[in-house]
Amino acid sequence: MAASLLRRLTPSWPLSVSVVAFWMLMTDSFSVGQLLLGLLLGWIVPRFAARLDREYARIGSLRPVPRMLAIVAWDILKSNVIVAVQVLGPEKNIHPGFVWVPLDIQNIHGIAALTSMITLTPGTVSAALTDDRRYLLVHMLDMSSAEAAIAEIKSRYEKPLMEIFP
Amino acid sequence: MIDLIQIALSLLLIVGTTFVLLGAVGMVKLSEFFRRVHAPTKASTLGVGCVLLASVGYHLFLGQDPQPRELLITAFLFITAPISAHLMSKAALALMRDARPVPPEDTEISATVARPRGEERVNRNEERVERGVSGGARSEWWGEE
Amino acid sequence: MTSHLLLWPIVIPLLGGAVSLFLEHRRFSWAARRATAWAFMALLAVAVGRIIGQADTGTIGVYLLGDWPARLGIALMADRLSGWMLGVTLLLGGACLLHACSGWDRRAPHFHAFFQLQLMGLNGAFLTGDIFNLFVFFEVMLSASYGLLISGGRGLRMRSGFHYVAFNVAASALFLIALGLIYGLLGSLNMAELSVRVGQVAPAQAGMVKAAFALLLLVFCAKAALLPLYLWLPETYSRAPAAVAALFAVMTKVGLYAVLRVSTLLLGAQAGALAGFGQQALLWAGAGTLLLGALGVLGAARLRIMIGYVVIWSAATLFIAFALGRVGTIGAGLYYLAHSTFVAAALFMAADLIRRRRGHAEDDKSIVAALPDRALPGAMFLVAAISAAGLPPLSGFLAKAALLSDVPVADTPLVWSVVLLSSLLVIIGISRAGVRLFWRLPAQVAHVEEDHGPGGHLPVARARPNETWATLLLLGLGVGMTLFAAPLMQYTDAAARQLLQPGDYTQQLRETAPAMRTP
Amino acid sequence: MTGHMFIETTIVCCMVAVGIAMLLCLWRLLRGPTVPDRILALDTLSVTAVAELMLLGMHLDSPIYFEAALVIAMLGFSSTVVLCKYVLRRDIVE
Amino acid sequence: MIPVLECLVALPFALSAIVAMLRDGPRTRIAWIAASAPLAGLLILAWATPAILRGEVLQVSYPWLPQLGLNLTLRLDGFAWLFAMLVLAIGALVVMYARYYLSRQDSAVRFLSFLLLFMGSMLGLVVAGNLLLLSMFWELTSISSFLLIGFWSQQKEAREGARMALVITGGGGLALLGGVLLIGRIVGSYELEVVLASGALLRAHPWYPWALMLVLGGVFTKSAQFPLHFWLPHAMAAPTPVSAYLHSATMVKAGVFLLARLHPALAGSELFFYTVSGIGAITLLLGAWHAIFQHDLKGVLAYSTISHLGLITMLFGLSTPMAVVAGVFHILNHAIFKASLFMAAGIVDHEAGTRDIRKLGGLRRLMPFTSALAIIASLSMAGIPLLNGFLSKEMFFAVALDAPDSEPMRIVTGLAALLAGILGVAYSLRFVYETFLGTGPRDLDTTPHEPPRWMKIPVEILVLLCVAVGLAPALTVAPVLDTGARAILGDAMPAYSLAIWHGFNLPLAMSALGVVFGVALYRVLDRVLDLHAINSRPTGRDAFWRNLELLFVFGNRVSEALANNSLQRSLLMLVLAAVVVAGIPAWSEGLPLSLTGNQPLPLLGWMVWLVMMGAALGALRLYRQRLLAVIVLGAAGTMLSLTFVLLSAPDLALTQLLVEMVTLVLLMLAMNYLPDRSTVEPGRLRQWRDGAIAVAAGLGLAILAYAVMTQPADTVAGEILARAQPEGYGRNVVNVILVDFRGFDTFGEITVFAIAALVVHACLRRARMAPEKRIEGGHVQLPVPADLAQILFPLTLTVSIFLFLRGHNAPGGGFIAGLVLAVPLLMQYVIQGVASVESRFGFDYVRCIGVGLVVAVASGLASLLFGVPFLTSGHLDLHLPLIGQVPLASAMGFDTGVYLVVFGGAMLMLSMLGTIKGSRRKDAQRHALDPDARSPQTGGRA
Amino acid sequence: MELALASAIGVLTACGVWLMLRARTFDVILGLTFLSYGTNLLIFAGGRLRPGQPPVLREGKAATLAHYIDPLPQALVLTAIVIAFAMTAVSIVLAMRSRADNRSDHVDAYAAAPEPDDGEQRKDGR
Ligand code: NA
Ligand code: NA
Repeated sequence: MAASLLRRLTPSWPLSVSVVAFWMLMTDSFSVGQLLLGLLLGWIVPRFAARLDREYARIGSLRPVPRMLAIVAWDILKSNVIVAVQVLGPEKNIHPGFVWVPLDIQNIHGIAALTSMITLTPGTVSAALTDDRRYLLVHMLDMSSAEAAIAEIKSRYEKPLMEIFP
Repeated sequence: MIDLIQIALSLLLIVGTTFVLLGAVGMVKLSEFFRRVHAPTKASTLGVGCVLLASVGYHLFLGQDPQPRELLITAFLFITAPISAHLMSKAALALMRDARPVPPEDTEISATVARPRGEERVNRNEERVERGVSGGARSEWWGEE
Repeated sequence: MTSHLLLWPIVIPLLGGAVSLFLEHRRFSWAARRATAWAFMALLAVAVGRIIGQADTGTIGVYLLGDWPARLGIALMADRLSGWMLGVTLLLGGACLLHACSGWDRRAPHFHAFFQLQLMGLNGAFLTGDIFNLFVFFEVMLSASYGLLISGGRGLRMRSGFHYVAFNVAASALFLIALGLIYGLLGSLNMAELSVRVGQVAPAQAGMVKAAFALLLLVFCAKAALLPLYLWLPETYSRAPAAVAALFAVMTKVGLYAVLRVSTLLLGAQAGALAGFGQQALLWAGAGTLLLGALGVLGAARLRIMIGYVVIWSAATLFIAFALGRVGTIGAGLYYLAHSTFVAAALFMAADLIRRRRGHAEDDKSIVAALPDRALPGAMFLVAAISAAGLPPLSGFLAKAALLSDVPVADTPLVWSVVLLSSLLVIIGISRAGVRLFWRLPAQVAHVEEDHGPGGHLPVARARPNETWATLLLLGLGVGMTLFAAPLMQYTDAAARQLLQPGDYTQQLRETAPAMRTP
Repeated sequence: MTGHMFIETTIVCCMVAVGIAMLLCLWRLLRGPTVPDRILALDTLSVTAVAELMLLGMHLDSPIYFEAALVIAMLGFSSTVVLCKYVLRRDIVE
Repeated sequence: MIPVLECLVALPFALSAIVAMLRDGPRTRIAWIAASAPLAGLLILAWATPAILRGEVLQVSYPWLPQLGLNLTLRLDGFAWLFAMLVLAIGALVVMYARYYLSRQDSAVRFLSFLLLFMGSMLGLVVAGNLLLLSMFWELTSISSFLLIGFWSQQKEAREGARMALVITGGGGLALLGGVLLIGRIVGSYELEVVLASGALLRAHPWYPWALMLVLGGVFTKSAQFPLHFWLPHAMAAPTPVSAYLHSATMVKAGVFLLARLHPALAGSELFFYTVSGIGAITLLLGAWHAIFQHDLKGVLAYSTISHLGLITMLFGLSTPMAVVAGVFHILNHAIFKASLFMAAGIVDHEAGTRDIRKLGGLRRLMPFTSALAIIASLSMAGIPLLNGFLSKEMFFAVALDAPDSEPMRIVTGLAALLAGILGVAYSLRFVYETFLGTGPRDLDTTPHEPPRWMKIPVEILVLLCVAVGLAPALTVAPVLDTGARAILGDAMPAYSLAIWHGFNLPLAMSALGVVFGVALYRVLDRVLDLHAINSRPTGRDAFWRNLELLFVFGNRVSEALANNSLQRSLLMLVLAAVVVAGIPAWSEGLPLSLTGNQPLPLLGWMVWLVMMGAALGALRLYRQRLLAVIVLGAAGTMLSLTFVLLSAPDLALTQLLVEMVTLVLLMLAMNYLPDRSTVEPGRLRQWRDGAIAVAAGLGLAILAYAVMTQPADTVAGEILARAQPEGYGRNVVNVILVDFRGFDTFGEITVFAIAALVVHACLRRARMAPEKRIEGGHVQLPVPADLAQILFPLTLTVSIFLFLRGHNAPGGGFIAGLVLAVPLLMQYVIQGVASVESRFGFDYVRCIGVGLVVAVASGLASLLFGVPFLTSGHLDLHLPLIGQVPLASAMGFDTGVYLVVFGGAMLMLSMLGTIKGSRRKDAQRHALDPDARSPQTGGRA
Repeated sequence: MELALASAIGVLTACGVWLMLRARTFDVILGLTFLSYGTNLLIFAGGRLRPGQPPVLREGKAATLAHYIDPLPQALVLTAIVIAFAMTAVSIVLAMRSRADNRSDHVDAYAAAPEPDDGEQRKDGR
């Protein structure tokens, strides 16, 4: 009931929430007027922006989100240090290379999120997606543990993402 | 209390700045594009994120203008950084003349990865004419004469 | 109750431009679009008429935009000079619009919008009393002129368009540099305010202020095509469509207007160390341009290039008139300004007709080509050429005689010799062009069959009635200027007198209080 | 301001450090050698500029540099996108 | 009172216009209409005759340009009356003659219209009572004669003759104008009355020589005096009626007319005497000598005319009262006999089809009546007794023998006169003998016979006059001459008698000698030299054309060498001029430069400075690889905005950033249609030269900037700061200035922006272009960036609205907000592709611009309703329940207009550039680019 | 600080002028862009340099020139930036059209041979 009402109000309620949140963050001070304005924008802006949406993608459960964000944040911090060492150390210790990561996730939001995460986490940069979206080309700074890295990507990131974006 | 906050924020700033610097050093030091791209894309992003957090804290606790607006910047940075990195990698792949990765099977990546030769492509211009790009400024408004 | 009169010559064409954007749809007939353009012209005419009427009484109109005192905001001001320039622009604009309504407006996208905005820019430049606002209106005028020049064009017009734009952008950069220096040194942008501040410049700063004003004058000279900055003009004007080239006849005059305004208001007698700065240089440069312009008229291979040089030549005459800085010369110069604007426009229009009739030969003098049905363009060209060359009995002669008669004794040898000599060169050049185009016809086709050009494919371009009327209107304006020379020159002399007493201008501005704000 | 002496000093030092990062970006920008390297340098330069702006905002205790930083963070990638698209296709709007 | 003089002058002009508007119809009718002008004019003159003979002066004056001293003063005195009579009478005859002379192909309407135009100009010249007015009519005669000479424009000779005449007489006219202006300056008026009365003042003035020389410049060119006489023979390319009218009777006489007219004012100095009589004497002899060697009938007459004009000039130069009388008399006589001779020559030409003396001869048998008339007129020309020419020639001899000054002078003038007489007889003889007498004609296509009756009548009348005057001068011409001469001489009028017989005296002897030696000379020349074989090169003509052509070539060379359509040249001149004009005052007066005003720059500042300079110099190094140059330019722009940030200009920084982004997009869009590298420019020297100029410009500007920055400031800005919040209702003072204090600038600025967008649209709307190079392969799929951008867009839209609403109090505003909306939308174009975006997001940007402009104007005009000026800001605090205080500033309305224009404009530009249609003819300008063979260093072909 | 800014103005202007004098349209446009950078900095400098005092009024600081930088030159520079951008757009489009129509991106390019259906393109009378 609530979900259908939301859907009728806005094409994408996470977007509407983000807009309202953005608005309230930006304004100088909290006031009822600003909140009303924010809500108004939260209603109008996504409608306007929806005209640009090129493909529709479903959102499933949001339950894994916090855990996943935490994992990612930790990964980022942890491996940044490792990369720092790699960068500052002699370059001969680096053995980079490309890896094709086969994808199971098909939801485009999910793929986008996965690519972003891969890029943001150190040691890997997602370089390209095949046109059929079945493989992701990833550049790795350390090819010695490529297999393990792929497995980790698939288990740590892709699986929870498939829950969020089925 | 203030001193503690000062110390905490200073630490955050120092860490952030270090990462920013590290990203830049990596970019200068490493020997090839795909190595270099690792450094700034995340080190700098992370570093700026730390600075932003410190800024939020500073304005909240020490400054005259207690607003956590910098969070927005962080959000935007984290959305846009992967777009940049993705595109730069794609461009680098397109310009890579040897040792370009070959797609695993029958699949294909436009404009970046080595593809079989001799394939006949549609003339892009003809295609565009056929497609009859329309809408927007090219609408029938000025279509006369 | 404030009078908003000074605002209308700027706002009316702006609205005209905006409205014509809405009418660019096949839903609206061409008649409706043109009627709208003319309606805005008529409104403009009413406003300009009233401004001239007001200025004629000697009143200096002041309009404080935003109700701010002039030193803080922007003020519009209308003295006799502004009224004169507005009137000239209006009349020229009417003729050009008429000419364009014969068909060019259909071929050039956004023509009416560009046209109205061009008028807005011109009127704004003549009305503003703020030097940075002058820059802005210069840009409005120039960008609209880019539109008019390029729209509907192709080929070499694109190249000359690029030249024109690049040159003007560079000149605008200089303008900004000058303005930056002037503001940095004098701390104001209002011209009347500057007029006072210039007189109080410390001796240590005099060099800098002079450098700034030198750059400012240089920019205006570049717009007005003074030696050595006229090089871009002939080619550009010759590539413009006729109605546009005709309208461009007033573009160089804007630069001259600005030179006159700056040299009387800011560098006049009250300017202390800067009084009369640059006048001697302008005089010599004007003399040089006069001769080189006349040589250009002689040497031009194409008719429209030649007319471009006629424009340069007449601008140079004006430089001399203004640089001499006397009531008589400035008055005669202003009269000459109107005359030369109309006549150059008429020449461009006639040249276009000739070009189209000559088929592939276009307006190239060196090619012998048939010119079917030459009576009408011939007559128009003859009258325009006589007027342009300053031959009697038309206004050019009167203006030149009035100018020469008031040259101070010390400058007489220089000015008379260059003016008279260059006039002779221009007569030689124009008569040669006329003879080559109208008289030197291919032997066999002296009485050519009317519907085939030399290539045998080109149908002979007929004069469209609107084009003819537009040209006749301009020539008629010249005749009118001749007949009513006395009252007109009385006005221009009064304008000159007003200009030479910048104190009145300053005082009027300072005495005008905002409607509700504290002054 | 005097109360925040410690963090003030840190901020000034950080500003210098970020400035050094910017110089390093310039080095890569001018050195290349490949086009993507230079694009990367430009991209990094704008990201460091965000950090610099934030530090400046703290230094002057003023919120007015926020908008500039926001715009760089939000739209700074557009240069990168356009340049990369040009490298890929020459025709950036297909 | 009937406006008599006005009608006299206006009639020919009016009829000229009427005739011009007639369609070519029956010749006779047109001729009658045309002839009505001179006939009516003659009636008017006849009406005025009694008064004129009484010595009265008819005068009317209307102010025309009183400031200048130009009045429409018409003044008919005896001399003017005499000349007007000449102009009208001969004019009427010429019209009659022309009606039969013109052939079928010639447009009578055009001819007669031009002729009347000339007649009016000439009449105006004659009766002008104001020197400026006179010089106006003077030039009008030049113009109308140009048209008449070039009447047969298909003939090269006609075109050249017309141009030559225009150049020389027009140039003379300019000299005359100068002289007149100088006289006006000396005397203080251009009114003839005043000038004529101020002779003493004039001659005493130090400018007198200049005034005299300038006036004489006009006189001598018009009257074909040596050395500018050569145009007259070439003017003979005109139809014969024109020659008869202009080149014998009237226009060429305008010069001597003016000489006579201004005689009281200008004559009386040695300078005048020697110059005028000297030039006159030379012309007299030279013309006569050349006349002998012409083979063209009209050529003989033309040179004879030159000679006679020299004679008249010489008479006025001698300046004695008797000389003046003789001059006036000869003007009259020469007009009569020369006009008839030209007409006779025209008849011969008309009948025989040639004017070549060598082919003619013996015409007295074929056309006896015409021959008789021509012979009589020729004898008059030769100065044979019983004809009018004799009378004035004898007067001339008498005057020459009585020349002032000294005995040697008298001998010289006397000998010159005698020689002139001899030569005159010789060429007259040649004219008569070889045309009408002797043997021939030879090789003619037709057999000449008498012309139509009416064609002869004008000649008959004129010849009759020759005879009548010659036989009974006292009865016919005496009162006329007396009136005319008296108008010039006034009280100095000498006593003279107009008898045929003055007894045996020296002049008579000279006449006799002249006849004898003249006949002898002709026979000798004919025998010894064989006149037919001599091809006399027309003097002056070749030199004239050669010089004129040189002038054209010179003009062409100079102007093309200067304006060679080179943008580089134009820009170079601009920069050079700027360096020079700013450098001179700065250098000569010195700049207050000192290091004390310099504030220390923090370390960060130096780093930003380093990066910016590095980027700028890097761009200089990399500019030939355009992609790289654009990247480096982007860095320089970013650093520039950082500079603005450091220097307390957040709005500038924001704007610079956004503009930088959009510029970069524009450049990249354009680069698809431009080569991706610049070729090496030839010429090291040029690069060094440009480098030196660039360094000079940069250094100069840096010095100026430094000097300005270290000077104390004195600005109005303090007041702006103080009044921004209370009266402008905003805390961001820059924005308050933009929308309020100087809102009108912004108003113009958005107009410029709108126009620029429209220009882009107009330029590309229908353009089809091939990209520079085509890269093989299909579209690039970018699903991941597209997805992220899709999330980004609504957020950026929110930010845009935020920046817009807040701009008045913090950095932001309509312009910035508009671009913040445009850039992400453009990214959608880039990432998703045009078709995808525009099919979903159809938006009419042009109308968006229009709406924006209207909104801006309307919000500005709203203040008019409150009786305050345009763009006056208003402010309203709304108190709403629950929501609280909502501040509304009218500037917001204006800013909305800005927002719409900027968004619409930017999107219009970018979408037009992004959606150019491909060329139908070709795929790419250069070639396809193999995607696998690109250089990683440049992105282009390896 | 003044010295640094003045030298920056000088270098930017010199770069701009040198590029502006090149023979290719694109280079000229680049040059004009650099020139406008220099120009904008110069106008800005006319208000004198006051780091850390942006003209956004704050509570507790009197609205005088002692506390804020001169805002007027900033408004002028904003106008100048916008206009310069507009002109850049126009010149870019012209450069493209000129290259397409006249077959070269030389600033003085002209078509060597006329296009079939093009009356405008003709050999110059040079
Ligand atoms: Na003549
Ligand atoms: Na013979």
